[in-house]
Amino acid sequence: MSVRIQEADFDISAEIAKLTAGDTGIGAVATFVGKVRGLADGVALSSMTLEHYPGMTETELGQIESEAKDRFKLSGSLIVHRVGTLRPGENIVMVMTCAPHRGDAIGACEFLMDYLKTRAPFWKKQADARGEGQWVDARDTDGDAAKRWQTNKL
Amino acid sequence: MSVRIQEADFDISAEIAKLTAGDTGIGAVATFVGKVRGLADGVALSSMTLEHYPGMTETELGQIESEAKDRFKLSGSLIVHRVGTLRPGENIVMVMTCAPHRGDAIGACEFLMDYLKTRAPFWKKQADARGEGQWVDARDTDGDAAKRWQTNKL
Amino acid sequence: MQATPTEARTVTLRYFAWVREKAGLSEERVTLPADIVTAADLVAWMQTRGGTFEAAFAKPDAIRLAFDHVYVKRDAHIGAAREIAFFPPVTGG
Amino acid sequence: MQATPTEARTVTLRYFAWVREKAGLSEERVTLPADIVTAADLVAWMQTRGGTFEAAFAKPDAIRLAFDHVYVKRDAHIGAAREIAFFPPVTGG
Repeated sequence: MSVRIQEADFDISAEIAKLTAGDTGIGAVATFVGKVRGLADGVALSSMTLEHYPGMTETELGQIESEAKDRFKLSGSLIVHRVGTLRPGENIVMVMTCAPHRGDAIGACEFLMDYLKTRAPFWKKQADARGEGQWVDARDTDGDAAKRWQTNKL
Repeated sequence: MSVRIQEADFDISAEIAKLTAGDTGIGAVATFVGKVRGLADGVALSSMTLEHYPGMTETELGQIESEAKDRFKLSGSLIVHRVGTLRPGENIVMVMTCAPHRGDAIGACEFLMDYLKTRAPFWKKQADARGEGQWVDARDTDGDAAKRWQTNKL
Repeated sequence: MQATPTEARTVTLRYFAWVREKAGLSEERVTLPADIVTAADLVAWMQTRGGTFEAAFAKPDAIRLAFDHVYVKRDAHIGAAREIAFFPPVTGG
Repeated sequence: MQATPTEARTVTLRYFAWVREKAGLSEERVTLPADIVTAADLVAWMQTRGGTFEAAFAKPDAIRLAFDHVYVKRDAHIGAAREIAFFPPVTGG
């Protein structure tokens, strides 16, 4: 289980290789990558800037990973979240889970993303073509996605 | 939407780059990788050999992809399934989906894997340390996983 | 729907996984008797062919069929199918 | 549970996203008046500080708080917290 916050991009293939190296008990690896979209509510973006709360981010993400470990039979997991200014098409976040079986890997990957979206202290500010900045509003659908897991509790 | 059957391994990062190139409407990429496990029912495996039904495999996987496209708002998808003899730790299959939003990408990835497991004409034969071969039995849990989607129909 | 075809047809039979291993061949061209109409008829006929087919079709319920790359149930009519495949439940992924 | 602390405490206040932009600073050391016990007391006090804090805290319901990296509700006691953060609902991922 590990968490990284970085400005640099990540390489999925390299991360899978590291996370699964030497563990032939792993039968399933699920990966989610979130990317900067070029349009937000119909407005073309020139960039997206991500700010976070150093220290609290790691604490929250570590807790979310620990909850995922309690709910799913996992062999390992990794969360990498980028900060700084990103262009449309660039990667923002990666969540990777590995497990003996696919249900646990996919379920945990979805769980981690849902909770990351609603609990990890990151904030996005988008800039349009003229460089005009606007803070992104939290989406109700993200709160709903995370709430699913509360009624689903094991 | 595309399907490939091959003996060679695949590179997730390269496939993501190809699948998402130039499309900044994509906000989410979900990937599942299935791997050969070193133990099957407590018996150490030396290898796993995958056979398929050329022609029918492509037809079935194409249909499964087309169903996924009807159910989820997808920007693209890719299924790569290896055949031949693989060792523990090696990749067997990759399913990749990309979409504007994460619910569609993750849902479609899970849907594709569930249906691939129950409908795509592949068969696994495992060999133990002495080279003794045994055809893998179909698992009821895979049938159950695919059935979920029938009651969930849009 | 036709009850029985009026003439014998020549089809390709394909075998996969343990059906192939037990049958000892992966494909053959076969002229089907005229009274074989459905998938069930065909499986029953395969069981009468003797030799390696006896072992291959000893547990017929464990065998799935496809006509021209499409899964079929036992009551499906062979009709104009050119390629018929026999195999166990799939285990890919 | 103590109703009111007996002495003033010096804490670090941190601001993120638009709270930071409106406040015009990202962190400061502040000595809290002794009668500030809960998160709600603190938010109410911030609104009285004037200057840039007037705009930053104009919509207090849109602001979340964390004490020492842990989310808190408005009735949480500040207690021995050393770092208090103010920020809008998160939008990462």
